[in-house]
Amino acid sequence: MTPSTVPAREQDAPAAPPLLEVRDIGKVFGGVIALRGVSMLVRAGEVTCVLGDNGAGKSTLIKILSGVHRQDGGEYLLDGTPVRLGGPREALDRGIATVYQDLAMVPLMSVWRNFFLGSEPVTGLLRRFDVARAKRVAREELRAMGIDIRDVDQPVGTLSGGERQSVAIARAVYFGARVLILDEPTSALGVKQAGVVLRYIARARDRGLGVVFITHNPHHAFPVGDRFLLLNRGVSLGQFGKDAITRDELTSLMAGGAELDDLTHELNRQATSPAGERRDPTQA
Amino acid sequence: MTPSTVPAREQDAPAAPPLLEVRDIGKVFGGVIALRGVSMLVRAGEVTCVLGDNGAGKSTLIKILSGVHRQDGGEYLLDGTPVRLGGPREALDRGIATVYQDLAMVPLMSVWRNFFLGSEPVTGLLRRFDVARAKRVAREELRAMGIDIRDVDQPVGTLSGGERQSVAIARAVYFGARVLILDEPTSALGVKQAGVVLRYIARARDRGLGVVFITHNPHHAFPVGDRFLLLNRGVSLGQFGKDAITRDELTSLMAGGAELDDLTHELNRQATSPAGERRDPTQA
Amino acid sequence: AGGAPASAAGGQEGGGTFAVITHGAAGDAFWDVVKNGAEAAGKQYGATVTYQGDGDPPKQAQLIDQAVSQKVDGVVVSMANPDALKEAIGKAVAARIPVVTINSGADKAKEFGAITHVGQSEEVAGRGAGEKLKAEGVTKLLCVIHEAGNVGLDQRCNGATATLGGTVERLQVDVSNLADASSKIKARLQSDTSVNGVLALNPAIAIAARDAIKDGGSKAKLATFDLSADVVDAIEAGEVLFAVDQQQYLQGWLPVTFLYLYKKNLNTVGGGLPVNTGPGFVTKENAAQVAELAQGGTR
Amino acid sequence: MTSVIADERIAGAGRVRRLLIRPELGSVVGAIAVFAFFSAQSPVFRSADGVANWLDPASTLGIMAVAIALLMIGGEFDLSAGVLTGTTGLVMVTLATEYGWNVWAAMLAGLALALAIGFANGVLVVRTKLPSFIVTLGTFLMLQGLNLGVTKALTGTVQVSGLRRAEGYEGARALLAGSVSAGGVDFRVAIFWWIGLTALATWILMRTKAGNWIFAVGGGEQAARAVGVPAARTKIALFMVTATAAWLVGSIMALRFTSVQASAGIGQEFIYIIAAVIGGCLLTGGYGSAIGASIGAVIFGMADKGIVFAGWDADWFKFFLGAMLLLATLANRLVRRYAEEVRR
Amino acid sequence: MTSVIADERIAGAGRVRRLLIRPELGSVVGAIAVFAFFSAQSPVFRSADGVANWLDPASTLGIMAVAIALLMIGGEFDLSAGVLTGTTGLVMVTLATEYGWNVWAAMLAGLALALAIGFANGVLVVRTKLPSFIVTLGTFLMLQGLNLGVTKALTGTVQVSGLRRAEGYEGARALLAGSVSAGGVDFRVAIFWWIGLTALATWILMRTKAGNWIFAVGGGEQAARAVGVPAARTKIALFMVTATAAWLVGSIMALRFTSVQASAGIGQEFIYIIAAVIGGCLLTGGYGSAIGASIGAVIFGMADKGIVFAGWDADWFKFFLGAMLLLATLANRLVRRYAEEVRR
Ligand SMILES: Nc1ncnc2c1ncn2[C@@H]1O[C@H](COP(=O)(O)OP(=O)(O)OP(=O)(O)O)[C@@H](O)[C@H]1O
Ligand SMILES: Nc1ncnc2c1ncn2[C@@H]1O[C@H](COP(=O)(O)OP(=O)(O)OP(=O)(O)O)[C@@H](O)[C@H]1O
Ligand SMILES: [Mg+2]
Ligand SMILES: [Mg+2]
Repeated sequence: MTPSTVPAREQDAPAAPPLLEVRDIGKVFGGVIALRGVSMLVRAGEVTCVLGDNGAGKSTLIKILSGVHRQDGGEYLLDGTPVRLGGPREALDRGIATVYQDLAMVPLMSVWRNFFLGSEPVTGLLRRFDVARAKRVAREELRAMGIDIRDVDQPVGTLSGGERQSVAIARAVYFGARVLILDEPTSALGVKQAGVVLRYIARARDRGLGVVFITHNPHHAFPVGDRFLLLNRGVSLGQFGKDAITRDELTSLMAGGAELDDLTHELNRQATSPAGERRDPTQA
Repeated sequence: MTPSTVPAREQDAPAAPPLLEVRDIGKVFGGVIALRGVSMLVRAGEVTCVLGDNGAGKSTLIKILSGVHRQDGGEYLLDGTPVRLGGPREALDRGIATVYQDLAMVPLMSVWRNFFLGSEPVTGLLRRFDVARAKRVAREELRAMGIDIRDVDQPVGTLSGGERQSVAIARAVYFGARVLILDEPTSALGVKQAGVVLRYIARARDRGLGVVFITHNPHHAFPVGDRFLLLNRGVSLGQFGKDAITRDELTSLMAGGAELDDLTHELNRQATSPAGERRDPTQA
Repeated sequence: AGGAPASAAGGQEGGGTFAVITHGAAGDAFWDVVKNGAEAAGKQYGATVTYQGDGDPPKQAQLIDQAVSQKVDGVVVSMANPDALKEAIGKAVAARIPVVTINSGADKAKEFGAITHVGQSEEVAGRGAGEKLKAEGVTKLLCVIHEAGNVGLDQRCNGATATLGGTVERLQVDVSNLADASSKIKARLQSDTSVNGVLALNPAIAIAARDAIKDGGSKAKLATFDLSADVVDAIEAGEVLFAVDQQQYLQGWLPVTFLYLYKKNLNTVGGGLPVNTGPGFVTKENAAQVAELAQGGTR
Repeated sequence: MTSVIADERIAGAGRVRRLLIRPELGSVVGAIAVFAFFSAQSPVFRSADGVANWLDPASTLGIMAVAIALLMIGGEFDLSAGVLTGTTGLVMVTLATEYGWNVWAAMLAGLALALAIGFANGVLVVRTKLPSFIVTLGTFLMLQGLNLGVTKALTGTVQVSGLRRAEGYEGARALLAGSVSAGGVDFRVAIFWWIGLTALATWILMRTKAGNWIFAVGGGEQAARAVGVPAARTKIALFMVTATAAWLVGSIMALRFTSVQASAGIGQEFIYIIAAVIGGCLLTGGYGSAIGASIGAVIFGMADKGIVFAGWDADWFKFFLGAMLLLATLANRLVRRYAEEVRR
Repeated sequence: MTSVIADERIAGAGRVRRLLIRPELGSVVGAIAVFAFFSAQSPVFRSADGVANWLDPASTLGIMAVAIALLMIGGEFDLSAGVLTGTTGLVMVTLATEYGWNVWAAMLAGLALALAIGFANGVLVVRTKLPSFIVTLGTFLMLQGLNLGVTKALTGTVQVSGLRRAEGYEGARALLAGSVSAGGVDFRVAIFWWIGLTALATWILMRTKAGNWIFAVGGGEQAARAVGVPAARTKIALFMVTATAAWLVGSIMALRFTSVQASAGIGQEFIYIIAAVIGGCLLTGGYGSAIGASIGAVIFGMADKGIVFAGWDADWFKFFLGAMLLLATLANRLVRRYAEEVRR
């Protein structure tokens, strides 16, 4: 397996430009270089997984794609034309919906208000906020995800970690888009809920959306990913097509070695003394 | 497999009381019943996994154990004697260290200040905060976890999600305890970092600590867990010993059915039309 | 106003620089007239007059210190709290800067080394008001204080208490919210119908009190300190009995004049004895004449 | 998913508690307590006449408190609001008397100025990202200086007066500063303006897009921005709303007293904030209600006047006022604490 | 793990920017700008005499600003701090003059009272969970009433005076309110107290357990509590520190002016907060520095006195003050913005 300098499937792709493309972008926070010279592209009907260690710059990349941060260098292209996004509002208007890892919700506001925040349904002559509809839709959409919220009036701050995450995902999915960006959407979810989210991702892809999906779980990444972008300490190690990589390679790529299986054996040994272990982290 | 009414291994356990036990506890928030009639026990040298859907009440249970919330009913026993914890300080003083899912860090404070918050090392006659040592230890402990922080003076609010989680775990492990409680410590971590945390858990168990471990990832739960407490919608479905359950049973318990494998097949089919699927969540 | 201070100290064509430092807050109706008087005198003599005021004695003392640093040719100080200003005035005297005290503090002026004192104390003005109200048959008086803890206002009420003979009750209101002041006065009149006189210490409060008396259907008689166009109208309409007029314009004009003469000619007036400026009263009889002047900010 | 008919995880007392959780309900209890207390102290206080009396200052305070509450829910302060009531009044009276403008035209000029100042406040806060506490403190001081400096420069005194003789005065007065007789007692029309604005603000908060945005920019500005809420525009609009309220109150006061002092409104800005906080607004933003702020204004107005009605010693006035405030907010808090437990 | 010698992810300009990121550095730039401005306006301002002059009010303001900064970093406000300086002064002078106490004993009594009030503030805030803005507003009003009511009841006027004649006066004055001559210019000893306390507060914040706790309770109280920080005790202690500072300033003022007015200190509470905010403290807590607050006090003191030195019309004083404040904080902000970009 070798990283494709031109993205996978580039050869057999039609002349149509990708939905979204960034070339050689970087981002510096004060004295910290979070991202340097990263390129990626998002095509309709494909899921691009972004992989990398903690602090590799995945969330930073995502925030540039969705207009929260402005890149410090490089190009941002939508449908092949360079753009400068003015902010998340503009990204949304251009059909880029995002579920953020840390900027998700307004804790003091109720679930239904959060759900429709920024895209409130209006009704009547006075164009008032259609509260009844908002509550109903929020409840239904959450139930469809396997989250049975007691009361959509509950402030988001009092939801459990996974419930909060689900509201953010349900919102992004409900409002549809051309590009759907998900930053670790499944990390706080139960197995059942995570399954539902993966199914949503697959459906979105099948409907022709471009999806960007970040996860640390190879069992979540492999089933849905078409293309894998690898980040390490802020720089790209290249994009790989699904055909260019096996599940085990992916797992080992994500782990920097086939660690988890090793680990299982190691833990099952129930060693009382860690001495002589291959890598003892506490002695590093 | 059947839930053991008396905890697993109860029979062959010596007369020594468990490190920590709760009996029939409940918790109501305003009009919301988060937990009802839950019992569990934590023994030295064992890892108890708490499993359950999103919103099942896992974090609430953990917060009662660690003194953040006071239970509304039921008993809390430490070493067999009923206690009433005055707060997290008291729990810490009695040797219960916790990594919370959502109350982890003070975002504006630097990494090293957060690391030692509440247990500052002091030096000299004036008992001043030993800053040099604090910085050194924080950097070393994080590196041992596979997190190479650029600068321990960076405010925690500017760390990535996984980096933040790692600081909290490193802190709890470093300060040691008799009971170590971890609420979804691995959810935001990369495969490598998660592996390190699992190894820490195993080592803590081997050193004779009682560990409570919450995760949604059966691949993380099974290798280290000795005992599994199942919560559903705020009530307990019982505790299971490791000997009473197989890995597949556990996975299916966590998922409410062997969903993930199903899902993989389903997604690999690349169906363009979701019609006729066994469970289409968007049509629920 | 304006002009570079220290450099101007000697350089200004003959006039000199005088600092007027009072205990009145900026924008206070009474002290504003003092300021106008001082500035007019300065213009007259070609002198530079700087005016500063602060109701907090320590801050007033610091302002005097500042004037001394700037080596002005004379300082005019109102002494509502002589104790607190003693040190600062002492510094000025030690630096050979002539000091004239105004308004209150007549008894300490000489002791502190001032060349003379102009004006009379708030207490005396209050006494005059009390006497006049007594003559009008007021037995129970409401003294409306619009700035809690202000010594000058307190002294006015004390003076009225001393001469009225009846009871004097105090009421605290906020001068920056007249609707509130009006409704408080009304509340007091409604809940205690035996109150038959109101003494306002500020012209704006007088108007609020007038409305309160009218709205509440009370028969209380109203008097006030200081003038405004509205108050003069009200006096002419018989809604306000009289306004105590301390002729404070003189408390600004005269000391600057004295300092100017002292600087030019080493004159001192009255051998250091206090020069009285009031109290005068504006009543229905003389309101018409005063009206124009009040508009111009000199009464 | 199993869909439950009645969720077993909802405790019985839910409905009652849910009602009590509304931000304003605690303050209603506080208001009732204060009313009962002073009614017992003084019969005049509870008479129609007395009520009309303490409602009068509560109305102008209430108009401002509602606007400030919206702003505080949106996460910002406006310390310049109090002195702006003076500025608008001064502008209006000066134009009408010194320059002979029609009162209505002078009022419009005041409104234009107020909107400009509100806009400036908002843009400064949004652009510089300085805390609004500091920015509006700056404009507060500057306006205070302007009020005095310009008034003195134009008239030579510290107040402008004589609005009564201006053209259009009677009509404007009837609309904004007149009174309405009900059962032999005169109630100020400002009371109706206040009630109307409270209802309007409540509707905006609860039932419009804009209301949703206000809660969002106050409760989590970054998150709101990230989902496309125009945070900057929302905040600027809130500052302009506050300025409009200040203009309304300034005009009411000017029309009523026909003269305005250069010091008008100074120090009132904190009373507005106090009313909003007593009414349940969080100082940190994102939580509160317009009705609550109105009730806060009523509590403040009652305590403020009640002490006078009760005839307590004026020297101790502030002491009683402080004690009242503490007790009212404490009652508020106890009611809320019973009703909820929020985790952060 | 690979351990890198020089981390390639740190940008070159790191060191310089790191320096500028310190909360107080922006305010230093502001202070220099204000100083340069007024020095150009008035030669007296920059003379030794002039510096001694504006350092004098800056010193008492600075002592309070440092204490308030600690409290604000700890996430709370104290609006009663200003009036408490008056209360402690009044108690001291009353005891020394009306009851013939020794000045030192009277000062101790004032300290005891201040500590009691600080403790009460703290306990009320911690127990009732009401915002400290409201609680201390309550005590502010109550103290204001007490100051006036008690003073009037005891002396019949609104001020107490005559401390000069009390026993022990000279010694106490030399220690707290005297002056030190340097190069023919008298500097107040309060300036040294101020510098000493700033250094002490900085040390506490940066180099002690307690400092860590202060940042933590202000920046994330729940999180701090969860790791065992005694949040309630920390906050109560902070209120008591503020009260102690108020006592110190009250005593300095009383000893220097030998008399205290019942209205002393009212309105100062906001100036303390302003100084702390100009110096880089966040109003929301968890961030700031003691040195910054001191520099904020200097900026305020310079602007306040500079306007007088420059001889600008007193009517416009507030206007200039407001403009100064805005410009100083803006300069501060621009420097900081250059240096950092914080994500929330
Ligand atoms: N505002 C900021 N200021 C300073 N450094 C920042 C800021 N935001 C991010 N960083 C740094 O940039 C690096 C990349 O962060 P990012 O959040 O993109 O990582 P990530 O790949 O999403 O990690 P994770 O998997 O843990 O979420 C981190 O080391 C972080 O410390
Ligand atoms: N302070 C609170 N007020 C109201 N409801 C609350 C509060 N805290 C928790 N809850 C509710 O209690 C339930 C259990 O929450 P908890 O955080 O314990 O779930 P969890 O099992 O940890 O879920 P997750 O896996 O998603 O983290 C949730 O439905 C949540 O909405
Ligand atoms: Mg991330
Ligand atoms: Mg949880």
